[in-house]
Amino acid sequence: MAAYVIRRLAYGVGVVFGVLFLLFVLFFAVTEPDDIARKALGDKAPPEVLEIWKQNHGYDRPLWPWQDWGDNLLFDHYRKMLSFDFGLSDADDSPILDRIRAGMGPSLSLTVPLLVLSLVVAIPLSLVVAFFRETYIDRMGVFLCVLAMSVSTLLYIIGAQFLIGKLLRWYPISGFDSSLAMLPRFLALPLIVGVVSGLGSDVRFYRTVFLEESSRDFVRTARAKGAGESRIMLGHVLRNAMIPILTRVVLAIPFLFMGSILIESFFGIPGLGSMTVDAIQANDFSTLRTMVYIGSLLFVLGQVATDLSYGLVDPRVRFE
Amino acid sequence: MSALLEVRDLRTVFPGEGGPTPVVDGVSFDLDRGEVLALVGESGSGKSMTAFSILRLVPKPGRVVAGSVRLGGEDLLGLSVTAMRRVRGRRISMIFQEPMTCLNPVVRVGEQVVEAIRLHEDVSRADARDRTRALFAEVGIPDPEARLDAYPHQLSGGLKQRVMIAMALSTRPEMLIADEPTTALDVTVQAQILTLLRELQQSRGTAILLITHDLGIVNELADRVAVMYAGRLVEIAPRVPLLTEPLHPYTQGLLRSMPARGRPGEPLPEIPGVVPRASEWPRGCRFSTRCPVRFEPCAETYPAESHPAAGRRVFCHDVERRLPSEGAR
Amino acid sequence: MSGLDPYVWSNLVTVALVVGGLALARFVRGQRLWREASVELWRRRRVAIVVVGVYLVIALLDSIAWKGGVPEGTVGVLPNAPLTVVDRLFLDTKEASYSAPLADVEFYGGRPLRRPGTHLLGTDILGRDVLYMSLKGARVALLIGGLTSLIAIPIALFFGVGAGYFGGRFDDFVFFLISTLASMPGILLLIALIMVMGRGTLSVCVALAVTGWVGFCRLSRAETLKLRELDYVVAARALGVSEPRIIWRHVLPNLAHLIVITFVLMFSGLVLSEAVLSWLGIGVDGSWGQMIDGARDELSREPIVWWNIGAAGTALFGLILAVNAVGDAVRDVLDPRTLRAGE
Amino acid sequence: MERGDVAGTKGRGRRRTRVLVALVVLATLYAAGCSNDPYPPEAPGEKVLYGAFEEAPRSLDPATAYDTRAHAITGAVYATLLEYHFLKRPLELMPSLAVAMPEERALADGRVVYRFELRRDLLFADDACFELGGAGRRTREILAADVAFQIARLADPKVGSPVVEPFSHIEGFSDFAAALAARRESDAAFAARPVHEQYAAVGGIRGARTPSSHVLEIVLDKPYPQILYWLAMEFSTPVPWEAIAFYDGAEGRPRFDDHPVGAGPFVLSVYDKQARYTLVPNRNWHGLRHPEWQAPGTVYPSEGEPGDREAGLLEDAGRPLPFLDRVEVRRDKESIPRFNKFLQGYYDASGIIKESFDKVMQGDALSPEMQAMGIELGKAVSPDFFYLGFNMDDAVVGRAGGERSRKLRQAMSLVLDTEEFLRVFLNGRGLPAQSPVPPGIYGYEEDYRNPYRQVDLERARALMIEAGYPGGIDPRTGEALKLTFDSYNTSAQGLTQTRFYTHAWQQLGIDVQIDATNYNQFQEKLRNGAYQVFESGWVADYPDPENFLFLVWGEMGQSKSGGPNYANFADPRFDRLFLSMKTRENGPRRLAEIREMKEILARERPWIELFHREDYALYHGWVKNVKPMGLSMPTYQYRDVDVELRARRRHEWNRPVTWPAWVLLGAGIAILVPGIRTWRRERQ
Repeated sequence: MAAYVIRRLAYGVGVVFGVLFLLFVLFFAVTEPDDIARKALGDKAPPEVLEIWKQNHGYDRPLWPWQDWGDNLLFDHYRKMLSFDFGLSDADDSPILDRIRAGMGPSLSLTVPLLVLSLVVAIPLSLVVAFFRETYIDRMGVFLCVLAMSVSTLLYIIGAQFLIGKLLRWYPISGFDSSLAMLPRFLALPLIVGVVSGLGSDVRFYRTVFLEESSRDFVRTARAKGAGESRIMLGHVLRNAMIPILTRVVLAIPFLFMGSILIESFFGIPGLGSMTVDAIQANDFSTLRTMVYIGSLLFVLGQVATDLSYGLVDPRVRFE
Repeated sequence: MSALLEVRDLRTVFPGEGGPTPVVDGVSFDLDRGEVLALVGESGSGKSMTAFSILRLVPKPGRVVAGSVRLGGEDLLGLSVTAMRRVRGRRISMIFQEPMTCLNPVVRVGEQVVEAIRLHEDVSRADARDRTRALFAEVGIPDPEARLDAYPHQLSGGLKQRVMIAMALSTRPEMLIADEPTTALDVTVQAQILTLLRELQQSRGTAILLITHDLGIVNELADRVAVMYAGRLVEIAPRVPLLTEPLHPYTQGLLRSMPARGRPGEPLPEIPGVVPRASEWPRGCRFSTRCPVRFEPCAETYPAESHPAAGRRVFCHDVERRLPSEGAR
Repeated sequence: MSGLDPYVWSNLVTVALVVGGLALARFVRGQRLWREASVELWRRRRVAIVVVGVYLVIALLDSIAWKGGVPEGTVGVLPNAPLTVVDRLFLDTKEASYSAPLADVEFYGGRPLRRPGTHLLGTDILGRDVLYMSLKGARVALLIGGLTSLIAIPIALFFGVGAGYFGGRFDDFVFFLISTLASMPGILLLIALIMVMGRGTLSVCVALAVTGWVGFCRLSRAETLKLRELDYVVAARALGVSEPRIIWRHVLPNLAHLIVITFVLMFSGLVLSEAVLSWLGIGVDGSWGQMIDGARDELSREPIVWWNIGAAGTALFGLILAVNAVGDAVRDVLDPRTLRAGE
Repeated sequence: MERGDVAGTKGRGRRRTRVLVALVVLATLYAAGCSNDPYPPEAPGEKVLYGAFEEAPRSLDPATAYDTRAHAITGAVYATLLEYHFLKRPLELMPSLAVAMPEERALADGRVVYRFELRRDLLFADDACFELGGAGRRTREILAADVAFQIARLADPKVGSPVVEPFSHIEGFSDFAAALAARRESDAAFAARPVHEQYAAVGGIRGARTPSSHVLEIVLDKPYPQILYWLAMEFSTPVPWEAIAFYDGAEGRPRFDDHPVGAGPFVLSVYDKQARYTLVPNRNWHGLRHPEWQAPGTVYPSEGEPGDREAGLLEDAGRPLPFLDRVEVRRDKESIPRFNKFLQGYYDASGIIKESFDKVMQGDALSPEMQAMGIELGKAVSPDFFYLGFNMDDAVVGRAGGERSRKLRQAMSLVLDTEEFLRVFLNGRGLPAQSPVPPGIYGYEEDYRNPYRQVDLERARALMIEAGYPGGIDPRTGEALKLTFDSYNTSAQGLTQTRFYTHAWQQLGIDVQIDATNYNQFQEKLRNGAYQVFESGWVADYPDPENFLFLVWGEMGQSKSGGPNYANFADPRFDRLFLSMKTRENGPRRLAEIREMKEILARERPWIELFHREDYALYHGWVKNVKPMGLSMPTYQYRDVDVELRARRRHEWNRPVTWPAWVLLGAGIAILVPGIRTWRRERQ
């Protein structure tokens, strides 16, 4: 088991190195430091201005190791990223790490409840749909799912703000407050939007999983020994379906830290998602680079966690 | 004394392109207490569907549309879902062909048997577990205590089938449906399982509806044999006469193609052609497309039942022709 | 550049696509399997297919452009600019500001319109005909979905089939590449790529393709691994048939249904992604996403201006729904696994 | 799913029911507690003013902060030598930290001296940085040297203040900057020392001297009366050297940009750029420490302009300031949610967003609906000026193109219909600008008509032909003339507005591409000359035409000196007139000069004048003492709030509509019930 984890992690490290290399190619080789500076400062910026800017951001070295083995951007990029020294934002020179720290809390306070709530809503719903398979409820459910999937998230957000926030006055239209008393109020609308907009594909996915599991032979066995439908659904089907569900969930956990880009910025939640949007709008390459890197890191960890969690749910899995 | 199970004119259909397609079509037979009746036929002949129809487990969208299934005089097809659930596992148990997939892979095997017991009897978990341990020992699982906590994938195919049998017998049912119980197993294991089934059947007096395509197994286990072809019963008879002097051309073909009967050095004779699909069944005798002795009425009308001897029933125009007095009745 | 004008290129590409489409149709008719599949598809999803067809026709009409033929002094047209059929249908329809569908006067203030009663879906804040804008969105959406798939699927096939068939180092490399790309958060990678490549239709499509090919690559690799071990492939290899020929004759045809399924299922996701990109200000000009983004504030107007976001939203929703419906059916018809599960 | 519990029959159902009941109760509680109030409850009787901001200011350093966003905070946190009277119009200066208005003394050599005397016993707000002056110290007295220090900071090239030009009227200002830069260049050890030591070592600015600890003398090279306006702005606030030395951004300390230390009526107690900031009264403010002084600006004024008494603006006369216990400002990026929250009573004041104009206004007054809500309207043409500029350094549209480019600019100017723009985008809330000088500023003439700002498509087309672009076709390419428009508004709304311009130019056959970036990047573009056509605006710093006409003064050229003359316009005649007008008293000669300058601008077209905004501000009935200043000066200390009224109204306006929830629930049940019934029937 330990050997397996180590091997798995080692591959993960390889992947992270690969990601870093891709990032380097994207942000330094394709878009050379001169380009970044020019993007930040304008196309016709005089060379001296560019130089100073590059110095301030540590971009004033040769790109590749063979140009200068001691001092080059590639090694520097790896060294900084791996030591979590993310440097300054290309847009406003603030330290990126501080902003990530500050944004993590709001992001998590949105995404964690969102994940839990999505599961709590989608799984029972899809169980119901799967339970009533081949009836009008199933057909209607599937149709509604496709319908729901065909609506752009933007429309969901705009609609919810308009309807629930403005017309019905249930919750604040937007905003954020980290105090425990106020948080639920602000999160209500983003959570509703998040859950509803994902519901279509979620329910469809879980329904497929449940149907697949309920066509298995052991379900027939359970029926043959006289188990009732609800017991079969909850005791046998759901329990086996936990495997694909868990994969999906565990894999999603790392991304909770990344926040939700659309929802955060529409509802004014000062998390990593809004930060990313701000970075995009400001052509802030260094922040964006950092976010992609962190995302990949989390993804790799998530994959290892998924593999390990298989062992917990599925007795058939053993780690060699 | 009436039979334990009386199946009459059972008809099960699946919706198809051109209307409902029958997979079991007018099947009738009895099963006495403690008797082993083998249901024989090629794959697709409807024997498994007959079994599922008895337990009302026909997979959707198929359904039983006619006939009756009486267990001890009570029509199972008329029972409520809840009442039917009390029949399944308690009065009629079933074991399946694929022990690998028929056990829930994420639940310990002991637990699965315990569930079967506790579904029907109000016993504590501990008691149920004790009973399971005893059952495991009874079905010949070595080291039953340790095996209780094993997961299905940790057991061999033979052991899994023993677990299935233990599960099926856990509530002392009057009747067991065994659907190709040995097909998926190694030859040596097959023999063990058959022996086990025979022993259990004798010690407990459980009636068995044995579904198989293997006449060898029939020979070893069955008291009577029912042969099915394309959803229809073609011949039903006690084991010995059926195996020694089969009457229906299909039964004859089936027997001829058994390896044990062939002579060394000669190719096994086989029945020409294939079983037609349900949508392509002829109007008359279902076997008429492949029958070596077919004549005019065969393709047009379905043969009536003939009783060539006591306890024997055949559905064949040729037999009818040769037994005019019987056929006229 | 001494080459041809962009619009001439666009015309040529359009013609090529139409010819390619016709050739494909001929091929489908010639093959029993595909013919039956398409007949079945038509039987199941008649309406959805017709809807997709309508979008296609609109996009085609908006793809063929030529210069000239515009009366002198037409409002809202640059001199000497190539115009498409759709452009020409809506020549000279620009008003000053909002007007409701089929209205005679402006929505706010009630000034008379230049062309009263002709704007089926009203006009937007700058007085542009909403129907015209919505129709133009069709081409953009199909371009995004189609072009991206045209880039992504061949790449995925090349790497996936190559890795699955040849294995070894190449497989290791491809697998590593897939893991690496898959581990980067999709939307961020997408944004990064667009920011690096600059804004514009092509770079949006390339970026979507780069982030989108991984899934299909994985699928085709796995499928090829299976096909490779099939008896007739092994036999062909044993008989000394050349590898490219085996891939061409035995592997690719068996992946064809997966290609079709992937194409259809990928399409709607791509178009929806573009809507998000539009909101981030890096979408494709003239897309429905941009229209929705531009019109979302109008929902708060009093009295409310609904036709703008309504038209764009409906156009987008209609296409996605139709494609999703067709996609479901395509999967059911072509994927034998689901067929078996239904029995 | 509990492990190994596949076979529990008894008790299981009951447990499940209990969990279900608990969930339903929880959900009901959540739903019942649902409210759209975005704030935690205030302390009883606490007076809180609620506001919103769109984006955090880049910097709160009073030396560099130069926009309304920043002034909303710096104006409350920093105090200045002089300030404006809250009620009197035209605006009138009065002493604030200074004991009295300065004595003005003209020297024989043309120099002018202003002598300020600071009040005694003024303290900075409590702050950790004062530990640098001794352990445990939280504050210290404000001295004249602190003002001189800040003026030196303005000169410091490293600080990068945008107002170097007006302050360089101070004697020795530029010399100081040059000397400082030179020492830093040559002496690395010097450059590493704290800045206050550097300034002292260089010897300070000659013209900002402190003869005694509480006296500051400002010496100007030549007369520049506008300097007093500048001394009423935060640029010249006293800044403690400790704050600069301490807040360097190192070792987890914030930067001075984000951590103001001042002497104003409020302190910034919470500052989260992403989410909110909070101002609370500064207990070291002289108004609170020395109410007995009755100093101007620390008690509510008892006189104003006619009409103030009727408007209830004098009700609080003589009461000590400030009235508020807290100012709570939340970030709200999107305008629509922001306005809706205002309508729900959660922001106390708001502009009118264009989307809701027709709901809010009816003709010139508030709609009955708004009046019924007790909302009040403040309306004023603000002293600002919006324009589209041409970069005169550009080869196509700039001066290099000579006559040809001028004709192109004239043509482009002739097709922009500002009236239409205002109607479509601003509900007519604005005045089409004929010149940079807005109403209310000397030199504005109501009947002046700029000959190139009257829409005339025919004339514009003719000019295009004269310019060598017949029908908009660029003879070099044979295609439409291509120009780039640099915009700093990336929102969809902004893009639409920009398209209004490009559509207008399309009529001339010009193909104008839009390049939208955010504001900071736009600034960078300007700094680097990478632009062709751009949009910009100017809000007055002080009420003088000089403050508008300097936008095209050659010396202010962006490419030349980094000044706000983004058009890089430079015309010798104009510059001469400007310099002479600048120091002249208002009168016929000044007016004549201004007129001639307007004519030059009309002909040369370095910009296309768009409009002067008309500010419509909405206030809820519970907000008291609101009077628009025009200039960007926050006046939180005068503001008052009727807390009870607000609580009552908010409650009234925000009753949630709950029936749709029940309808939804009912629909869900209605969908499921037949299914369950069929299923149950099958079971029998």
